[in-house]
Amino acid sequence: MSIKKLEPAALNRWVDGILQKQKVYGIQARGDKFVFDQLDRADQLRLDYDVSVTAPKAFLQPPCETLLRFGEKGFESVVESEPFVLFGVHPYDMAAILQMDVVFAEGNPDIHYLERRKNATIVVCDVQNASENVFAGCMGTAVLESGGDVLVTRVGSAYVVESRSARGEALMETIATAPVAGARDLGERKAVWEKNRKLLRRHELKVKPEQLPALLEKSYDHPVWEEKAKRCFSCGSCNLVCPTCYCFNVRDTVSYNLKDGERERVWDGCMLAEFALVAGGHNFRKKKAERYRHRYYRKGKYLHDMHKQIACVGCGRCITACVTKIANPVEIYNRLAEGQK
Amino acid sequence: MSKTVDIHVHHITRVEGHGNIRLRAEDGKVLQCEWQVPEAPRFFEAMVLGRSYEDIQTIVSRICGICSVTHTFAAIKAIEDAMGITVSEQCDKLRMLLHYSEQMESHSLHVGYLVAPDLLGVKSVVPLVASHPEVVKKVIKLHRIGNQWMEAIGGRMTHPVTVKPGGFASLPTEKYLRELKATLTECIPDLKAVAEVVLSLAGKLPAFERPTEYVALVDSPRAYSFYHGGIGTTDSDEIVRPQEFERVANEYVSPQSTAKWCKWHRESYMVGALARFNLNAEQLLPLAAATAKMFGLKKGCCNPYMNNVAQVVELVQVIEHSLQLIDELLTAGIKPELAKSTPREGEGAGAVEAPRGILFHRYAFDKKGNCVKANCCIPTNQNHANIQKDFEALVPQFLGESQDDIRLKMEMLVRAYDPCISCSTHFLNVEFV
Amino acid sequence: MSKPRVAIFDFACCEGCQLQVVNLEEELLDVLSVVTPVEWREAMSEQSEEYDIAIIEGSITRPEDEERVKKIRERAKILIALGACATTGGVNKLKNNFGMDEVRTIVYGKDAAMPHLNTMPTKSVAEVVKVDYMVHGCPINNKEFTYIVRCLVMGKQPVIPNYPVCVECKMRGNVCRYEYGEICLGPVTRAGCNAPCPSAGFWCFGCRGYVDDPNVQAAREVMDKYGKTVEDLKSRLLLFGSKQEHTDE
Amino acid sequence: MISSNTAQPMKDIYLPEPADVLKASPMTALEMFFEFRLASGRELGHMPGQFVEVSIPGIGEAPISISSSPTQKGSFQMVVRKVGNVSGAMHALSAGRQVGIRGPFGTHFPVDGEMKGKDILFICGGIGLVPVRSAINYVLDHRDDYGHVTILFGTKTPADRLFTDEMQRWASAKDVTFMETVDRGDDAWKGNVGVITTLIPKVRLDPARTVAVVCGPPIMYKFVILELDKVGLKADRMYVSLERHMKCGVGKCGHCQVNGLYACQDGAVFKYSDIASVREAI
Ligand SMILES: Cc1cc2nc3c(=O)[nH]c(=O)nc-3n(C[C@H](O)[C@H](O)[C@H](O)COP(=O)(O)OP(=O)(O)OC[C@H]3O[C@@H](n4cnc5c(N)ncnc54)[C@H](O)[C@@H]3O)c2cc1C
Ligand code: SF4
Ligand code: SF4
Ligand code: SF4
Repeated sequence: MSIKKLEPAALNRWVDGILQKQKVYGIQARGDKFVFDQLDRADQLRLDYDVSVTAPKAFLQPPCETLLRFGEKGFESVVESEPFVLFGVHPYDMAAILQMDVVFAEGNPDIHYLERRKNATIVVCDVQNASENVFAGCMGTAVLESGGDVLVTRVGSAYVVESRSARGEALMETIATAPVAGARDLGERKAVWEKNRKLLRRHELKVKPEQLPALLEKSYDHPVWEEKAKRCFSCGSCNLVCPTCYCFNVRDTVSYNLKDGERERVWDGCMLAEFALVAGGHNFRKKKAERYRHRYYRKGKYLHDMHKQIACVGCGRCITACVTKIANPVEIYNRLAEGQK
Repeated sequence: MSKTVDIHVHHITRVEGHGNIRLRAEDGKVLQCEWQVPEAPRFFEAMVLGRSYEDIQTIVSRICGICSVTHTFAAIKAIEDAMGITVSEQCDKLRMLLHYSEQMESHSLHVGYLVAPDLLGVKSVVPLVASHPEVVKKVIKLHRIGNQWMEAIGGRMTHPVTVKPGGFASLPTEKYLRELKATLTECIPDLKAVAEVVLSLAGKLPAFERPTEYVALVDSPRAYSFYHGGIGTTDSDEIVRPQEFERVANEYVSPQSTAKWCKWHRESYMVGALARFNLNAEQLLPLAAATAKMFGLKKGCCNPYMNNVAQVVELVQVIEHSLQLIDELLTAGIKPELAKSTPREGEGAGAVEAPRGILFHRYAFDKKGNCVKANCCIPTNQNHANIQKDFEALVPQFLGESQDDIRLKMEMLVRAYDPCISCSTHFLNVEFV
Repeated sequence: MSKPRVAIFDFACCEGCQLQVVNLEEELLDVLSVVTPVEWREAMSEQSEEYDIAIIEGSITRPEDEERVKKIRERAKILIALGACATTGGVNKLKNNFGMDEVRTIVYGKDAAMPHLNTMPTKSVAEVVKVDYMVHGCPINNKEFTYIVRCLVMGKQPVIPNYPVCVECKMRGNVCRYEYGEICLGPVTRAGCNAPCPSAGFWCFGCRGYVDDPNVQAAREVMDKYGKTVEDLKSRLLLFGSKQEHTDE
Repeated sequence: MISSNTAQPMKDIYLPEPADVLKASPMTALEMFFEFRLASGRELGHMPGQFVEVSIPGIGEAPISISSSPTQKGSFQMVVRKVGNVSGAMHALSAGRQVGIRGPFGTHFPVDGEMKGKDILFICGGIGLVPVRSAINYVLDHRDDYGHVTILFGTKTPADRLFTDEMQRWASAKDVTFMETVDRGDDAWKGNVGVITTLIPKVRLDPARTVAVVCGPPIMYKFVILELDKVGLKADRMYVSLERHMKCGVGKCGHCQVNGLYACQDGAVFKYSDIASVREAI
């Protein structure tokens, strides 16, 4: 696997070269924030971004996608996907994608996700500027040892570009002749990693992530759920911005002949009031506090029980997105830990 | 010849809002001839009292769904006038561009969907889909372009949300402006085709003339204005500042109407496309001027039915000028400037041309920016008295015709004004001291 | 229901919702393939007293309108309230914050007593007759409208969201207006519009009415976090929420 | 339309396969009985207690239990209560029409495991009888593999009773105790009146050799379990079937979670001892 060193101009040339051949969704500025959107020119890339408004999961599990089409001939699968490059994914978001990979591949593999995933080449880029609420450092996701196809790290005024997979290697074909990153560059990159592990801690989790399942095990009746949930809008913002949330709803739409149509899947969220409502009116998580608790349990325990990974990567998006400021996982977990002492 | 005519059109169709026509005549003598507006009054001038300057346009935009952009601008201009807020050149141009989308949407709707059935002798646009599919398709296309353009710059179709005191809440991208330019350039032939169809039917417009005072915005330097300028009239050279619009409108309550009536130099005046044309015809851009010529529409025309023709001319004008504005905006490049404003005590007024004529808003605010006084004067209000006067002149001329023909002429006359009745029913002069 | 006969009626409103129906453009012809319009004053001259579905736009603001809407209800098998004026009373209810004599005087001055200017406190259609379906919004989302029409023709219950606008706002990838220190009513307002306002950089002003269980109390509690007051919040809630249950809490 | 770059097209877990309606007939005011056969002729291959997702194009999907026993070949049966869109559209079906089917999904009653050789106690409330009927008929079709069979069935009113013809057969089968109750009787009703738990003390059972299968509305479980506990039945001898909101049926959509468990994968049939401490379960 190659490791190259590129000056900014060379990086841009490389990206412009990719743009000739492939569709690229790259991180770019939108007003004073950053979003992943189709890239027209390399100089739109903003690898110095802090956090993207929407998590890159949207390119693998879009907010709304067609699963099936139906009509006279019955149902047929729709798997709409073409090769693309996702450029500039931060390590914590990559960690979240790796979790989604497990969820959609295990048991009953989901071809809609997996096809898109197969078509995606992901360029991970190490964080240059910490966002307002990031705590990936506490979650072990500030830096990623593996995962993604290419890793781009800014060292000094240049970039170290490393391929991490065959697909990444192919993406770097056009820079095969670029200088190889030397020991000094790699040393500097290591320093960046060390720095990021320390820096991406805008909130300090007082327990180790591994301890969360056991901590939650004992906290089902903790007063914090009721206390915080009083202020919850049941708006689902914390779910929808989260890179590890993937729950969905399914609905049918029909055309005017009332026969042809599509079955779509759309993002959903466990914080929404009717998420667990069944026909007949029984709601299995009727109270705000029950839904509020469920979200923390799902992130910190339930999914961990299944996949041995905490389903929070510390991106901090939920902290920002929650209008009433009650969605901060660190605050809640610390609060639970306090009681334990 | 003894003939009784008894026409009672309850809630005239294919107009915005509720209006009634009442005509009784016996032996060639008109006993009653009335244009009545029974629309439920909505009291917007009371509704806005106590509301923040930031929420005013959200409320008053709801005066009218068909000219919501214009109401928004009249309010915003009045607010900015009251608080001494100025906007950038970019903002100004983008506002004009957004404003044009509404002229495009409204005029194509009016001419294509509401008036065309009269000219073709049917009751709605639906049968035209089968009988005149090509024209209908083109009209739909123009209408859709207007709507999508409004949505792209205004944030919504109907009741725009990007317009705030001091500027825009979000800006269109240069990419979008380039697309819009292509779309508008491409639709000119369609517009020409529609104009030709209207031309072929123009003979169906009754030949009726009545010397009338016309009132519209007049800008300085002179331009065919929809957004800038003072209030001009064909009856004098005076140009009245928007801040003094009450001096023009002189609103009064008529027992025939829940909407108020207006008069200036004469007993009534007319606003709208024909008024704008009569005041600004020399300033039309080349294509629009050529279109006017094609129809033989000349400055000084006083046939109210020709208002529909003036609307066609304006459709061309709007596209031509929009293309100019887009070029200017693209040359300068879109700068990321968003709305900023701070409230201040004060009073101000705004005048803008709605598709159906000049519109005035006035507000006064307290220190916190909450509204303490409001007055809006709606184009259709300004036309109601003129419709009545036209009726009075029209009916004796055609009294010999069949009742159905008279009725159709009267309905067509009301429709020619493109009245927006629902928005005309809630206002009166508030005495500002 | 095979090709139901549909009549559209308007009361006190801006007719923007009917305009949204016109704005369907070609799709309107598709709508006409599943329903037969028998009365629609704004678009056609025909009028009829026989219809299966009555669509009502506008608020009820006069006693005679109350009678008219009751008559319509008697004739219609299904009654749909179209747009905020009909579903909640919309901005028309701002009037109810004043006395009726007061509003008449404010607008018509010395002529306020003229009989044809009579008015009563604004009511939504549902406050006068039973409403079977609501198409929320000011103006309506015409896609939602056609969805509801298709559902009815298919005999399916339309699913109208009972979650806040924030859901759709987030799906559209917006930055929250609160991050800019603005009061947005998204968290308490029923979704279904696809969040056009926050997507255009403007706050949600609540035109679709509240979700079933809006946490207005939570909204009050966070105002100071954004440098705003409860009064600021209330003022905005009033625009489309006047005299709705939760505004005065 | 699987895209071309799929080397080996994987199965789409969301793609229903067509099934023909063989029979659709009303049972009560609210419930309708259906018999289906997969259009491909393939056997459904379910076990008692499993469910399928039934699709009506344009309307949606709903999880519905298989009510027939796998011993019945060539077709499978369901009973559907009309409560909303999919169930409503199903009520408009008639023989000859098609629906989409995905599944079978979920766990099943351990008819070939722990239930074997035991006395079986079936306790069903209302429409809860529907999935349990599959197990009852399976057990009766393999009569010698099990001990004594007790069936307790409760409904709100006599009009809500399901499978009344079949009940006669069950009641008269060898070594079967069959008891019924209604919450509210009517003039014609001569049987028990009272909630289903009132039947439990009336049956003689040996907790050491009994397995209980319980299915009914959410509120029923708590009281039935308390009652079973009283007669000494252990939690690991009770099986319950839980209903939850479901969208995918395959453990992805998140709707059916019961704390950390998925009702569609870890259930819908649970051994009660596995969920006794799962707070959201009962
Ligand atoms: C494992 C299982 C087995 C079931 N077996 C049967 C059966 O044999 N017979 C029967 O009549 N009913 C059964 N149900 C309940 C049945 O699934 C619901 O009544 C049905 O989903 C309602 O759908 P609807 O479209 O008619 O109602 P709507 O109210 O229109 O439902 C809207 C949507 O909400 C979801 N939803 C609503 N209620 C439920 C629910 N209870 N469970 C899951 N999703 C729901 C569905 O996705 C549905 O599409 C079962 C449910 C589960 C979970
Ligand atoms: S729970 Fe919050 S911080 Fe954790 S991954 Fe999700 S959005 Fe980010
Ligand atoms: S973002 Fe905040 S208010 Fe909204 S659902 Fe999540 S916790 Fe509740
Ligand atoms: S902008 Fe408004 S609608 Fe969007 S997330 Fe924020 S509060 Fe919700």
